[in-house]
Amino acid sequence: MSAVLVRGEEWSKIPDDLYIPPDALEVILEEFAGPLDLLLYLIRRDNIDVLDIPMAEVTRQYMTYVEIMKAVKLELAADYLVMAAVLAEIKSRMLLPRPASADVEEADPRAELVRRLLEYERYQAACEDLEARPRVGRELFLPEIPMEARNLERPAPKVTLDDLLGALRAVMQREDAFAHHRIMREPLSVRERMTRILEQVRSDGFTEFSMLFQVGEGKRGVVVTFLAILELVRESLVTLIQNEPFAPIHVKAAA
Amino acid sequence: MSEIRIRDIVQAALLVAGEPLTLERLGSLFAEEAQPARSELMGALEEIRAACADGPLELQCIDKAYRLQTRAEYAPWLNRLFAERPARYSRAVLETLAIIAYRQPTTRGEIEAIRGVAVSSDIIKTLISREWIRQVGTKEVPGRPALYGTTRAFLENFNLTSLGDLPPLSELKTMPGQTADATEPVDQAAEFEATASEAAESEAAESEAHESETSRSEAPP
Amino acid sequence: MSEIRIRDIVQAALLVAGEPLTLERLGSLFAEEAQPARSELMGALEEIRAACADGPLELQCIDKAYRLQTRAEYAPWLNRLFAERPARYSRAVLETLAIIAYRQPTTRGEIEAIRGVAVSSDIIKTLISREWIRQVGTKEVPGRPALYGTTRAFLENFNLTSLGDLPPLSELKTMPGQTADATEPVDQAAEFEATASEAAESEAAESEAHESETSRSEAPP
Repeated sequence: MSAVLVRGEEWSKIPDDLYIPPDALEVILEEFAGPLDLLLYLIRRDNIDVLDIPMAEVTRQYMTYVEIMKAVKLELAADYLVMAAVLAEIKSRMLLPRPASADVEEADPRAELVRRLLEYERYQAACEDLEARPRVGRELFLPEIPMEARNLERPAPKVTLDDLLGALRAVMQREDAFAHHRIMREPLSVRERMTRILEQVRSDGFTEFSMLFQVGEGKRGVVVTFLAILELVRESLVTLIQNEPFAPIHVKAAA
Repeated sequence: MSEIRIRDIVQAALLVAGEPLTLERLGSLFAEEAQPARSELMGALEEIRAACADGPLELQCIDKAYRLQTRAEYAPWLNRLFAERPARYSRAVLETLAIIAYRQPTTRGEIEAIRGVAVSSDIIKTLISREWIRQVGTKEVPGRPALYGTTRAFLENFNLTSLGDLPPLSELKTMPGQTADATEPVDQAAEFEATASEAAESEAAESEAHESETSRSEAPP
Repeated sequence: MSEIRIRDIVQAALLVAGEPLTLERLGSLFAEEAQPARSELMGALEEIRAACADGPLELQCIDKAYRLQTRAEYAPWLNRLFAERPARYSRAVLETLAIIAYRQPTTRGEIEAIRGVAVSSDIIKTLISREWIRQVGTKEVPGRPALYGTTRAFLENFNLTSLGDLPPLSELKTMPGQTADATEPVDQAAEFEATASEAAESEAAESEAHESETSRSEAPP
């Protein structure tokens, strides 16, 4: 902080006729958030109605503070000087006699400044609300509990039926692959049954043909199983053996 | 050890997660065949909220995700736990943040117009590196300035259930004789407030049950 | 909110500290004039231990420092919380699986012929380790290649009662985004369809009563 500096030589340069409340310097040094902030401070400090600002007085005070800020070598943003010019301009317009038939809108040279001050004041209030909220790390703390027996295994990918069918569609789109290979000739239930039968039969022993059929499945099951066996035979995946006519038929996985 | 209940699992997850958890994320803790219904998860959260009432934690909802946090009353003790002082931010930084929160998406130019002072890149950088704001787009005007908005981390850090949770901007006083067709910025602000309260409403509809509790726990002590 | 007790403060500290806390450190949370005795802190820890018994946390003492941690029983659920995003299967894996589903029992060679590219053993291994396919036999041709078929786990994963639940190829062909150019492939699909529906019709008439039984028994045990 440059407080010491302030009480040093710079302080003595400030004109004697300036009224500086004891707390003001501190406020200045805390750095105003901008010229509007400074103006609002002056207005509030003197209990001025923001809708009826005495321009001459406020401008004088504003300039005083700007001088002090210059004096203590605060980094003075150009915006403060722009505001000083605005204030001076409004002040001079206030001095001019108003035309008798004044347009209501044109009536008050302070209107635009007041609008900006009011607008800014709202956000200042919002800023204070925000600042007052309990904040994580300041008022609020979050639990940070270690987990016992942590074990990171990458989960298996999820695949949906749509993913699967999409992949198949891609295969089918490869026109010539499809043309040359007879994919999926049989109903899928037959294909599925072929897999099941292959799981049941062994190559080192015989499975009785009739064992492959399940009574509870009804005719539909019989048809599917029979088609599956025929297809397996056609693809040379199983062998059918019958020692003599009407003897039991045996099924054996191709050796 | 008694049987493990859904609420125990949810509670354990909230304690170890290190970030707010959505209902979806909580549901994903369970095997597919044991997946609890949404209502069961909500019920578990309610039980946890009630069970917390007597202790140092409270349940808070941030943007449809839930977290447990210590009550603000514990700050005096807990601050002694950490050597590091919480960061302080200048008025300029917080004002800029407030304006972005209420007027988003907004540009640096608009913030400067309200604050009446240049907004340094340092301020914007500070807010971005804190992950409280981010660039959400570009305004289609000459110079194509960046549009900024607040982030989820902003809601988390400031303990906001949603943007609608921010108190509304105070009424704008008008000068006598000034017409109400105020200027553009004011209109925009009003528009934002409408949006914010709409959001708050839809949020409220989703979790009426929490409404009173939530607002209580949100109020700083 | 009731009065804040020593044990609440100790518990809050243990929850948020992120590291084990010694008795000294716990004592340092309190202002000098409100410093609890060592025995009071120990009492608070005992109370916390007892209160935890019913929940997901347990108090652990590591080298004279205390911490709360989740019980090991919760690992199965909590691991899912931190689980990395599941990996994704490559197109090759999905295509291979689809071909095996529709064309089983089939060999790697046949899949390669259809896909027009080599099928690596990794793909087959992936599908076997996922238990979606398995070897169901050996084809009696030179090289004696393995025959693959889908499993019950495959049906379960895709929520199918039987393979017959998979949509027929003709439907696939006419799905949105597909050009319905009536070339040979379509004809083949149609041919397949005809076969399938003929079979279905003749059966349906005879054994409606068995319908449910049939589909159930079609799933391998």
